[in-house]
Amino acid sequence: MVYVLIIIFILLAVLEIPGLIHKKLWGELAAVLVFLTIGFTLSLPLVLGIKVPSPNNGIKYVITTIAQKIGR
Amino acid sequence: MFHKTGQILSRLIKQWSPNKPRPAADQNEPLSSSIQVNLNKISSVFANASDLVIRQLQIGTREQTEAFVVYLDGLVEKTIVNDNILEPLTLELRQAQANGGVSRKRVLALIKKQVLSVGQVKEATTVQAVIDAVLSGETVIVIDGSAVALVANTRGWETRGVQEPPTESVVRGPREGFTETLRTNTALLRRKIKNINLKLETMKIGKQTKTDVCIAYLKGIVNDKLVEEVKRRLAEIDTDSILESGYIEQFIEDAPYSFLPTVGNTEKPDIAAAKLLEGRIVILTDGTPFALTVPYLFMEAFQSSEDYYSRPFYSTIVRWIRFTAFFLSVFSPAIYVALTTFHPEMLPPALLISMAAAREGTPFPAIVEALGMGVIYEILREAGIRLPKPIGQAVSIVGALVIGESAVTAGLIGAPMVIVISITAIASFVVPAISDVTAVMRLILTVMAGIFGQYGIMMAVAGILTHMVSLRSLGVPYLSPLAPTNIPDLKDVLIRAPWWAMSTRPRVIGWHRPVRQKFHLKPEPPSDTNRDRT
Amino acid sequence: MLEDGRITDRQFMLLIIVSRLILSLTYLPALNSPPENQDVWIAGLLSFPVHLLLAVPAYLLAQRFKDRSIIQSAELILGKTGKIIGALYVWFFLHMTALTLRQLSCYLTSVPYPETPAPVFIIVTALFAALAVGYGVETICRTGEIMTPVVMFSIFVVIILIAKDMDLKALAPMLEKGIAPVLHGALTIAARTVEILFVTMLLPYLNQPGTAKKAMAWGIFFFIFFFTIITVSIITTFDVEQAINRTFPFFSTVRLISIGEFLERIDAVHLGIWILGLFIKISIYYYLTALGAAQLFNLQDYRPIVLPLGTIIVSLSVLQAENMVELREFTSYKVWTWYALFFITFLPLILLVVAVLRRREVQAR
Amino acid sequence: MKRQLIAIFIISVLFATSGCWNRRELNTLAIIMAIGIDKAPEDGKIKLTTQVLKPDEIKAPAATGGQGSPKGVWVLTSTGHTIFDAYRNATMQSDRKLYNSQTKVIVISEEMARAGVRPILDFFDRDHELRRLSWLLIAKGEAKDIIEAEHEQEKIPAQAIESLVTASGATSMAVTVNLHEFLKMLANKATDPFASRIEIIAEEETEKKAAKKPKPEESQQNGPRKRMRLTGAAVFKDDKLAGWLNRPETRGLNWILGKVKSGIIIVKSPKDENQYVALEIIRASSKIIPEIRDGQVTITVEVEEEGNLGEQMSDVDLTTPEYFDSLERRQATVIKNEIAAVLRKAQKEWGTDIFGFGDAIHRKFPREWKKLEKKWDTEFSQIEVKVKVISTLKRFGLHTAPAGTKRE
Repeated sequence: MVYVLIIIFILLAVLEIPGLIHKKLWGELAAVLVFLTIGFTLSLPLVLGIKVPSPNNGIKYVITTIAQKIGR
Repeated sequence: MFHKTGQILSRLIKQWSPNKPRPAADQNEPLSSSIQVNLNKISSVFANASDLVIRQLQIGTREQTEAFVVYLDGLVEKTIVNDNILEPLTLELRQAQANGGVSRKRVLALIKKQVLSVGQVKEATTVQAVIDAVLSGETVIVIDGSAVALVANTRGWETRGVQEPPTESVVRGPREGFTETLRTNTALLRRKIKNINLKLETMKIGKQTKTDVCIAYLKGIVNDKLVEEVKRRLAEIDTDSILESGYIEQFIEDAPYSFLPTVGNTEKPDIAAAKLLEGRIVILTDGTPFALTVPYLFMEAFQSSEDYYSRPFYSTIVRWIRFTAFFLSVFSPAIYVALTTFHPEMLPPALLISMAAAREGTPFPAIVEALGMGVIYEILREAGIRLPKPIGQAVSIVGALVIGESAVTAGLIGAPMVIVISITAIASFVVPAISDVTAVMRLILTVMAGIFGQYGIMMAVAGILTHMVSLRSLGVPYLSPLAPTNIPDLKDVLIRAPWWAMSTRPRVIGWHRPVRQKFHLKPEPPSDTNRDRT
Repeated sequence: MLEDGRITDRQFMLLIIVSRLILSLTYLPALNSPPENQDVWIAGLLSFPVHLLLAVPAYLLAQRFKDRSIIQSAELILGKTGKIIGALYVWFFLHMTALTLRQLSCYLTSVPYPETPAPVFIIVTALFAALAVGYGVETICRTGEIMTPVVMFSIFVVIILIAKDMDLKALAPMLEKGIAPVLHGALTIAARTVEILFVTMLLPYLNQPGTAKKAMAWGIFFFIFFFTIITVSIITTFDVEQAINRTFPFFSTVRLISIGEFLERIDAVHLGIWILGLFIKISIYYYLTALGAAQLFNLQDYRPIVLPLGTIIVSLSVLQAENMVELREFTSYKVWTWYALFFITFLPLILLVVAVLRRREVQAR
Repeated sequence: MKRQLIAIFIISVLFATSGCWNRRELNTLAIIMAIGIDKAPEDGKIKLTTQVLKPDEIKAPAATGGQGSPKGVWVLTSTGHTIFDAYRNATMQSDRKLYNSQTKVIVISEEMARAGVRPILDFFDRDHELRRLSWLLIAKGEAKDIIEAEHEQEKIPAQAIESLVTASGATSMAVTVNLHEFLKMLANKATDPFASRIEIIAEEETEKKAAKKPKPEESQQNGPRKRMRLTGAAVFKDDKLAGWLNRPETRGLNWILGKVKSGIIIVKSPKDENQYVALEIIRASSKIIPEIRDGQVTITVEVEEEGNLGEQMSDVDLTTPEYFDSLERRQATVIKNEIAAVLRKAQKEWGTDIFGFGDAIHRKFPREWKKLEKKWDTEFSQIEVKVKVISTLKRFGLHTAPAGTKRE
């Protein structure tokens, strides 16, 4: 599965990057690289089976604590 | 505006005219005043052309002038050449000279104005012009001492008469169809629309074939930008040959990668005229009875000319039958596959029991059955089309027997699958204009249904739908008037409104002058007072 | 210009309807929000003014900066701090996309495809949505224009077919718990309408920006209309006790349809329409994510970042929640209402106040 | 171009990864038509009897002719700790996966029902395959016998049971309760549920002897042939079976609920007390009107009925105003008696509110209900129920005097 993931990301990079370099769209290139990196770091643990804490838990925590404080 | 367009057009035509890209000097050079030089040149250009006729003659009695007439045998009307060109040149000119006498210098004007009894006579000054004229079936008269040749229109070749087109036969409505001859086709259009605003601009496309292509539009109704766009696209075609309108279609269409056609075609002048009157542009190509129409919208496939000739109620029903047939033809194998392999719970109990009974003991999964039967069906269809009619029928009978009977009795496939494929096949003939589109859609949907069931179908629909709405035909959204929704235009899509209610042209196309007729044209029967009381 | 498509006010309205309505056809968390009894439909009706109230800051902000999305105008108003707010919005749209995808896959793996791994649906749907996003906002809106009437029509058909099983007595007694929980319910329903933010993002692309107010109000109105008849049909067929126990209330209702032995099991049709509607919702949020990110980074084209963003969306969607219980908990009124409210009303309000104080207007353009 | 590439990529990935996740060809499914639930002899286990469709037999009805009609179904029995467990255990006997979405009938044995049905029904509502539209029946005796019983007319006995239930409107002496309605009643705080009662009646020996062509194989193998019959209703107290209603009592229940569709009311002829008159019920409706006065709850049940004179066996012309009035009164009395019978049983014997009286009070008097709710179980037996029957006769058919009467 890890290999499939890597292949997918390489494929995406190959699809996107050459065109951007050709058109000299450096901003886009940076954005693409940043997003691909984030995507890869998020999906790699998922594929490896490592638990990643959901951002929802954090949001839930913040909201419930605020709600409790207001409720008091 | 139009004047400007004309200028642009003429400039464009000049650009395409084949002598420009060709640097060969000898062809562009003017005619010589020596007849011998001209004769040599022409006969050398046409070397090995066995159908070329060069008739040398001496005209006049007192001052005999050398001249020759040149034409291509088979492309000219022989009687015209004989009676109206050769005979006057040889006989009448002699008489004219006998009466008054003509100087050598004036002989050309005399011939042009008095002698030739042919409708259209032009002058040619270059060798290339002479060659082009001869190639297109005209007769060229070259006279000694004159650097100007006369070109008489004597075109006339064996043509197919105006017949009923086999692809679009009708029960009610005109039965004439376009022919392979451009001039006949333009005449057919002219006869439908007797209006000076019907513009027919001709250009030659194809370096080798030099095919005449004619852009027809109704000035004042058509969107001028569209005309310019069509001309621009045609001007960009730089190819060897245009043998059929399909060549042009593929050069000018908006979405070459799409399986959906963005250029329409028709074989019937009444349909072409109707499209013109809606503000569309018709492209006629010499050598084929198929005329292209742009812009082409998806919904046009569901409109048939007969809808407009018969009364609106049944036309509306028929239109919905076509929609139904389209959906059946696209969806039924996919739905069958999805239901039998993924969602049996969604079948009504009685149906499930009989389906299960039919599927019992068949060796292949439903998706294989569906795809296999689809392929076999396409093979049968293709075999039937290309063969002569009697053999074609035999093929379909054998096919029907083999597939319908034997395969089921042998237990190779389930009977429901045969029914599904038959429904699919028949339904796809209801909307013949896009039967190729339905085949592609069906394939996509069936494969997706085989992988994911209902979800796969819906995803495929989503993909196809987004693709369809993203398409444009010459800037007109392909799925209009559905999306973007144009409610007045739905009167000719979801229903077929009576003619008196169709007061506006399709707005996406004919926005330029939307009103087609007076409002309130609904016929009112005479009131009681006027009625004849007996 | 990042996007040169133009959308009509009708498309805008239908987009709001389908995007807000479509998840109510499955999850309908309103049944588990206060008042938690047969008065939910009254809460739905009462939510109309609440909706409008919540939409005011976003709408005024969008009107003030007609040519800018909220991400661009935040930057204009607050400078560098505005970037952070812009980033928050991009995150929110990203989160919405991921969450919606997750909800789609959760339903699909609960009912028709229990054995298929959920990420498959997430990935496939995201890929097809990426296709639509690549085509641009015009295409998404036009697809919505075709699909939304179908969705609305299908709801009507379902209501008509289920009518014989409905028992209107189940709606009595009205206002059993008094008006306060009903108003709370109205707030939770209104706070789920993240579609209010469409006006801040899509107003620059409306071909008649002046009609946005009307289109939005009508969109919300139609949503509430359908929401009400959906909740009424669920409550009257199941009774309150059973209705609030349903995981997928409206689907359970559709599954009950049985007319004369042959017109039954039409949930396949409904499922199909639901998937298409949800596809539009996912596409538009995906599009807003891509557009917002492109605006945040001042890119010239959002298309190159669609697929890279997709990888984030897919993985975020997968790690959204461990299981369905967590997902339900997060989308319940206790959490989601305040989270959404923060973005729908609170942030636009702050931006608006600052903009008014600093007198930043369209002059910058 | 890029898009095309991506599309090709997607499709190839799909092809590669699409195992057979949810693939199930129709010929790999064992389609269940009916389920019977019994207590297993082992302690605490459940015995599940399923009626599975045999598509092959349905397919070729005439092919196997000569050996009598082949059975269209196959009956499988398995046990398990829960229903789901028992299902999966059944798969060990069947080569195909048991498939639940077409289940038309769920039969629960008396023993099981007395122990409580809530634990059993959870699976049927939770599982996505089953719909809440299956008919729920309580067997007097073993559910297995019902599932195994054959039917002469239908190849699939489950379809026969379904037809029995749906056709019961002709007498209105049975209730038609599907899972959905049952669960609705079960979930309601005030209302207690009821369900159809089904039992096996053995075909009488004499009847069998009288048959001219005995079918040797079947009669020898199976012993006396079994038939199923709907015989009233099963009444629950919460989720536990409290008792049975016989057929007239069931119609009494239907009168109160306004669910009487059709049926025959037998009264004695007003002229000749030894002869019967059959009155056909054309339509009926009911209203439950709760009233609370000084904390005292009264329920008024208003039944409106309209009937026709369908048959009479006495030899007088009953189509006179006097006789007709008297017939109407007798009709009303029969209805009242039926209602009174069921009310007595429900209120006094079992104390189960199967009529939805509590619900009616809840809807009309939500404030008072809050106090009443907790003690409703005891309160229900105490409340006064007034029955008002407005019963009319409208038509008398195609002739007036009895058939073949000589004119004097």
